[in-house]
Amino acid sequence: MIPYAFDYARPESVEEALDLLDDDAKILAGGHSLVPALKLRLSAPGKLIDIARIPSLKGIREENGEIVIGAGTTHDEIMKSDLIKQHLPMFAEGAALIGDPMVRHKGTLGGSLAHADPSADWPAMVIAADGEVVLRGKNGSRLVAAADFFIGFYSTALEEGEIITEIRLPVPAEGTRMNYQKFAQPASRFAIVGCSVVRHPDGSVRVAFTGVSDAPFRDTGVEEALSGQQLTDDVIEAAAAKAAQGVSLNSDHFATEEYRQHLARVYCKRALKAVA
Amino acid sequence: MSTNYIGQSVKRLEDKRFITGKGRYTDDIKLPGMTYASFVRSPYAHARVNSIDTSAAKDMPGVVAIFTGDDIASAGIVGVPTGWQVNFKNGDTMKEPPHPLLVPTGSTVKHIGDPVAVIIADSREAAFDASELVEVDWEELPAVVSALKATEEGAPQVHPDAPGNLAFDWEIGNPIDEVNEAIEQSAHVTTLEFVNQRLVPNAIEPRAYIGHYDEVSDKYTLYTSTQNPHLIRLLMCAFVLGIPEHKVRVLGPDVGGGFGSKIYHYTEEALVTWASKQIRRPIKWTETRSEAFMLDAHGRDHISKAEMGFDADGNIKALRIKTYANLGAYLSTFAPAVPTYLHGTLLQGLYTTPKIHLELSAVFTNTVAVDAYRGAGRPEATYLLERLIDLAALEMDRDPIQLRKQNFIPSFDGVEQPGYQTQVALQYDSGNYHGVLDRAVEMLGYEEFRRLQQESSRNGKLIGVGLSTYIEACGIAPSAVVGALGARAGLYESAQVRVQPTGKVSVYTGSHSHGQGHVTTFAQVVADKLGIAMEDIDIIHGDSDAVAFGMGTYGSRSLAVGGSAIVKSIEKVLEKGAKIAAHKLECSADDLEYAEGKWTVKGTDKSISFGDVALTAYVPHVYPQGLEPGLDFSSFYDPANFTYPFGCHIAVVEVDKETGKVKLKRFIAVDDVGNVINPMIVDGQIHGGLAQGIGQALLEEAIYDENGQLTNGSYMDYAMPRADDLPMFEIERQVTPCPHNPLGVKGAGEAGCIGSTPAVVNAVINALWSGGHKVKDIRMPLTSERVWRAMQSSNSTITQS
Amino acid sequence: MTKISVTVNGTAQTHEVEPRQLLVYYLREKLGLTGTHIGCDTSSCGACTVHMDGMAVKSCSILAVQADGCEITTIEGLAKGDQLHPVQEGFKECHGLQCGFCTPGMIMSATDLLQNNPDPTEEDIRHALEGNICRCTGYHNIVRSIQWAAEKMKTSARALDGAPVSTSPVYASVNLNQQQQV
Amino acid sequence: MELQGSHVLNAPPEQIWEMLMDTDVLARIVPGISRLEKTGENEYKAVADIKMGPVSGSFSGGLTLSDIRENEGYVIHVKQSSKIGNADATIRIDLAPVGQAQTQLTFDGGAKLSGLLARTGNRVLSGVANTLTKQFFENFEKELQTTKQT
Repeated sequence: MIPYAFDYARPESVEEALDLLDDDAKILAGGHSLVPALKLRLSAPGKLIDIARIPSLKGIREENGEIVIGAGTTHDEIMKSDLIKQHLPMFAEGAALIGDPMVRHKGTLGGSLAHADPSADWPAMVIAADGEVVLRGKNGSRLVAAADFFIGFYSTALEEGEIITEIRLPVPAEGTRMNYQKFAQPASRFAIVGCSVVRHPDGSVRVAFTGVSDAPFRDTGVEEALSGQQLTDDVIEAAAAKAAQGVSLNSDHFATEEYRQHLARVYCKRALKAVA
Repeated sequence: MSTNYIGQSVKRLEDKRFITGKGRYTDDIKLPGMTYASFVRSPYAHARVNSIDTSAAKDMPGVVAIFTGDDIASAGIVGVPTGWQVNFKNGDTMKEPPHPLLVPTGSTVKHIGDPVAVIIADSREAAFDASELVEVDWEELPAVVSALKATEEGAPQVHPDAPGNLAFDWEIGNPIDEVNEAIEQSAHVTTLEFVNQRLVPNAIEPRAYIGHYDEVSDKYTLYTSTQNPHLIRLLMCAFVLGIPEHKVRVLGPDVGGGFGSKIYHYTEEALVTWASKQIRRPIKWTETRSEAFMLDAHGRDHISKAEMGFDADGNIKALRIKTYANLGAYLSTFAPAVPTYLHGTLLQGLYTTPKIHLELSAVFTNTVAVDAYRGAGRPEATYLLERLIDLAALEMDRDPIQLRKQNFIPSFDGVEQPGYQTQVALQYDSGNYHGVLDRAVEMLGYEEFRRLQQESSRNGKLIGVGLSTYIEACGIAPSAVVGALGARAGLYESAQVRVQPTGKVSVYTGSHSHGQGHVTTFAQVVADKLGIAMEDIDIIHGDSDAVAFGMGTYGSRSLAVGGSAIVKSIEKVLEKGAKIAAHKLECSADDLEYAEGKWTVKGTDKSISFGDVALTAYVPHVYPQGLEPGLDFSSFYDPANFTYPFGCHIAVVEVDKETGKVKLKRFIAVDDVGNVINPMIVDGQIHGGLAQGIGQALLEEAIYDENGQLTNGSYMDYAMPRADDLPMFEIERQVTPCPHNPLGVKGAGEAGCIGSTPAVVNAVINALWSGGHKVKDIRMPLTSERVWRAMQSSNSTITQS
Repeated sequence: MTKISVTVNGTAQTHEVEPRQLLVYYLREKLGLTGTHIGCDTSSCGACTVHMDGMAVKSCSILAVQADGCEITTIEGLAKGDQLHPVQEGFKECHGLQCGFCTPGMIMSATDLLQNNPDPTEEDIRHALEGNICRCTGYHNIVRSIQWAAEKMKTSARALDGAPVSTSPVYASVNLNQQQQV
Repeated sequence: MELQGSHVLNAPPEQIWEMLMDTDVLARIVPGISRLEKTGENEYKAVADIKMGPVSGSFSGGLTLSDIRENEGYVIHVKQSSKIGNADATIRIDLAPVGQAQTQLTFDGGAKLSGLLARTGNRVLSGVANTLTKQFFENFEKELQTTKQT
């Protein structure tokens, strides 16, 4: 399998990358999603802009009550980060469920979000954790809530000429509990259903799904059913029953719409029980 | 030093090159001036090729030549043949429509991926780029995918000269009237309608070929990732290209797995060979994984209705089966043999069933060819029997172990007791079926398990145990028998044992090795029989110029047939060696005994070593009068019968009550494959077979949509067993030697794949019953959704899911 | 064409490559390192696994230009002269390979695992092999090979500290000497 | 690939119908289609550029309308081919009045895919269909608003 010919550039900075970015260009980060698409000739960019080595896109830091993860940070780096383990343990545990070790070594958080595979793991976690995505264009940066970022199949709020630079996640208050549960497709190991739950000390709960629909989404139906409630088995059962309602459901060889919805309920219940 | 090698787990001699990256697979080979081929393939399962325009592609830089089906047809090349002929019940010859190398204009493509043109270019990239510029005017035609639907009135016709899409119909067993009567008189009849789904073999090395015509020597060389170089040469020379066989060398270098899919003579092999003469340069073609999914012969794909009749005491009285076997669009090399001689003849299983009848329809569809995949026919037969008997046990509320045991053929060694004559043509060589079953159950700790199961059930988990017993026919096969059954070739094997003057030994075998470890196992046999060190032995295979002939590696035949040929040559070496030794020791050959690498005069300490005799044979100064010099013998071994390994497999599964997800917790296999030369290698063969059989039960299926598109043609959608899908296997062996070959071996390559599939399915059904879900059957693969749906069904009646 | 400089198995290499050239083709065809294999199109099978700056990656999903300036280790570079890496030894000792095609990728993944987790459980090993498909072995002996290697690496480390070394073979049997194993 | 959807649009069926019969409007609201050229009675040449994240492809082919029922609906048949595979879709569109000023637009059909699209798309096809459906109705809403403004 051989890609179409293209030009390649490896800018040193985000500014330089933005200068190069036009209609015909694609951003290359880890490449473990893009390069297979290029090989299959599903994608035919005239130019690849390799941002994997731009220093400002790397690293994880705590800043003004937020954990800031550079878009170019790999799954493996997130999995092993002490800062993440301390504040956002779900991200370290969830990272270990992405792809395989080789994919985790190259794949990046920003790349995964920008690619917006409807079955990717990160989106559910980033949405449930109230993350924000920092998008930078030639005219400056803007912030988009993760819950608003994913708009469809492989489709995001990224405008032409923008690059994801950072993902900002509020440092959870003491006592916050979070969990990600995944039912993996047996061939690709992508999520058929992935459910992420963050329970704050004030009792509020955020629930997000991936794999279920054409885009990852926050499930306000479940959240409302939990509002002001103790997480007893009955409450969890009743709330989980509302999972993935009112969304168009995906179906494939491994899970029809009906089964997917059932799995969404089961995995929602399991994630809720884990934070109860 | 000890020369007792047989039965030892000798570490593999071939490993070092593989673990250091020095293996040499076909795609690793680069010849000077080499070009690269890329094919233009049909996106449709059935379409007429109205026209092909190659002009834009021809103008691309780097393109050397483009050939279309019209070029091939005008060269007089019709296509690749099949290797077996099966006749219709009425005696008519089966339908064997041509399988062209490239489909010509005006004709029709018959499955996705069917090629219409080939681009040959200076680089892989140029060939690939140019292949996109070939414009084909396709006229899409209706397609048919299911073997059952293909036989229905009004179904699209794959070949105009095969009406009703029937390649042939066929039957075996007792007269149908007798079987019908026995079914009618049965106290209980268990009926199962099921699909034995289509699988993709998925050797991890995609196929690769290099065709190289050398003008100076007027000789062709084909490097090919094949399981049988000689068979490819024979078919290609005699039936496809009409080129002289002595001017063709076929090399099978390291081959990255076959599992049946690399037995066949594929069109691309002939194409690169032919085309390299047209362009006078070597041509390499390496398949992509996408192509492998579309093009490599698939396995299984049977739709069956099976009925098993029992008397009031649970004794099997009759078995009646109707099967539709999907052969795909073209008849691949072994295709006609698989549902017939490798399936119908195995329906006796381990049971004393007195009346058996199989009726078979072998059907063309707009899918890629279906041919032998690990086990080939025997997994289908075993699945059918072991699902039926397990279901019967549930329906009659009998213990599945007892039900099997009471119907088992009693033990026989094939020496003191005669072989067992089945109702379906075969005569089993030797067997001890109670032995393997009893041991497997003992390893499980059955009573303990039942207690655990009840306990787990109370804790909200469903645990199930499933068992299967199997027999297979391998060591393929006596030529006279397969000839009578329609094989167009013999199924013997050749071996040459060439003793060099220094006593080193070169062995040339027709059995190609692509993972089975022949280089080690065969060297063990030779070292043991000659009493010399293994490092003094070289095993040569995979080169048609070096090896006299070979019928190839499949059907677990290498050791039983190829190994026996080696033993025959060794016997000849020792017989001649004894004459030389006797001359040197001034005694009669009858006074000599051979052991530990030397001939000794019985009762004395006078001896001569193997090395000295070898030297004498090549420097025959002091030498028996009239005896030819040299010590080099060839043999062809044609077995007296198939060999019949058997065993008992037990699976323990846990089913998630909420999701239906199946987790394989334990897998026990007790196999009897006859004598074992290298236990470590046999273990490995069993392990690999188990993984593939378990893969069929739980994960794998090639899914064509109704238009004939393969909708899961990549590893993203076709689920292969991975390390975390499987447990450590608990395996043991018993030994009932094969009575009719000199090594007493039976064959181990397919056993794991044959026994494991029904064991897993039976275990899942058992788990569901333990939870009150009286499910009759679940279609393979047992995806989580299928199991979940089965659990949603009624809890009180036995249901088909 | 783009100029790249890479260090492959300790040797510096500089070449002009097409940007679309995959690292695996660069290794196999430009450098003749054919031990790294191609088994699929979708980054699924792991036969092409190599180490890039010390980490296992899939060379079929990386462009050669992305490797510019990096250190690459392939299966050919794992042994130190005649001294096999313990993982290579483990695969031989425990019959962790049959056809050998997935083997280089398996070994590269396994060495990556052991450098991160010297004492993996069976579950850790199976999880770490999620990106490598083997069709021959059923993984049983691959898992044992890696367990064997882990044990060997631990005991070698202990030996350096002066503790006694023993690595019991999985297959207690004939093991011919190294020269024969060609 | 199944294609199904239903949505209530803020315009009476007559207006929706008019838009559905206007090829310029159709080209704007059918996701991917960038140009429609009339080639015959209810027959058009269609050019489509699909871009979804990393996946992009240029398709070309024909579009025909049949079973035309004024103000009630028609059957749209699109046949497109590309290097990555071909698509052959038949979709029935039905309009039903909702109250005085609204219309329920329902479509139901499917696309036959071939080539690489069919072979490697299963994991994502339903997601693609869902997104295309969303885009279709979003585009329709947008178009309605522009019409209102002008």
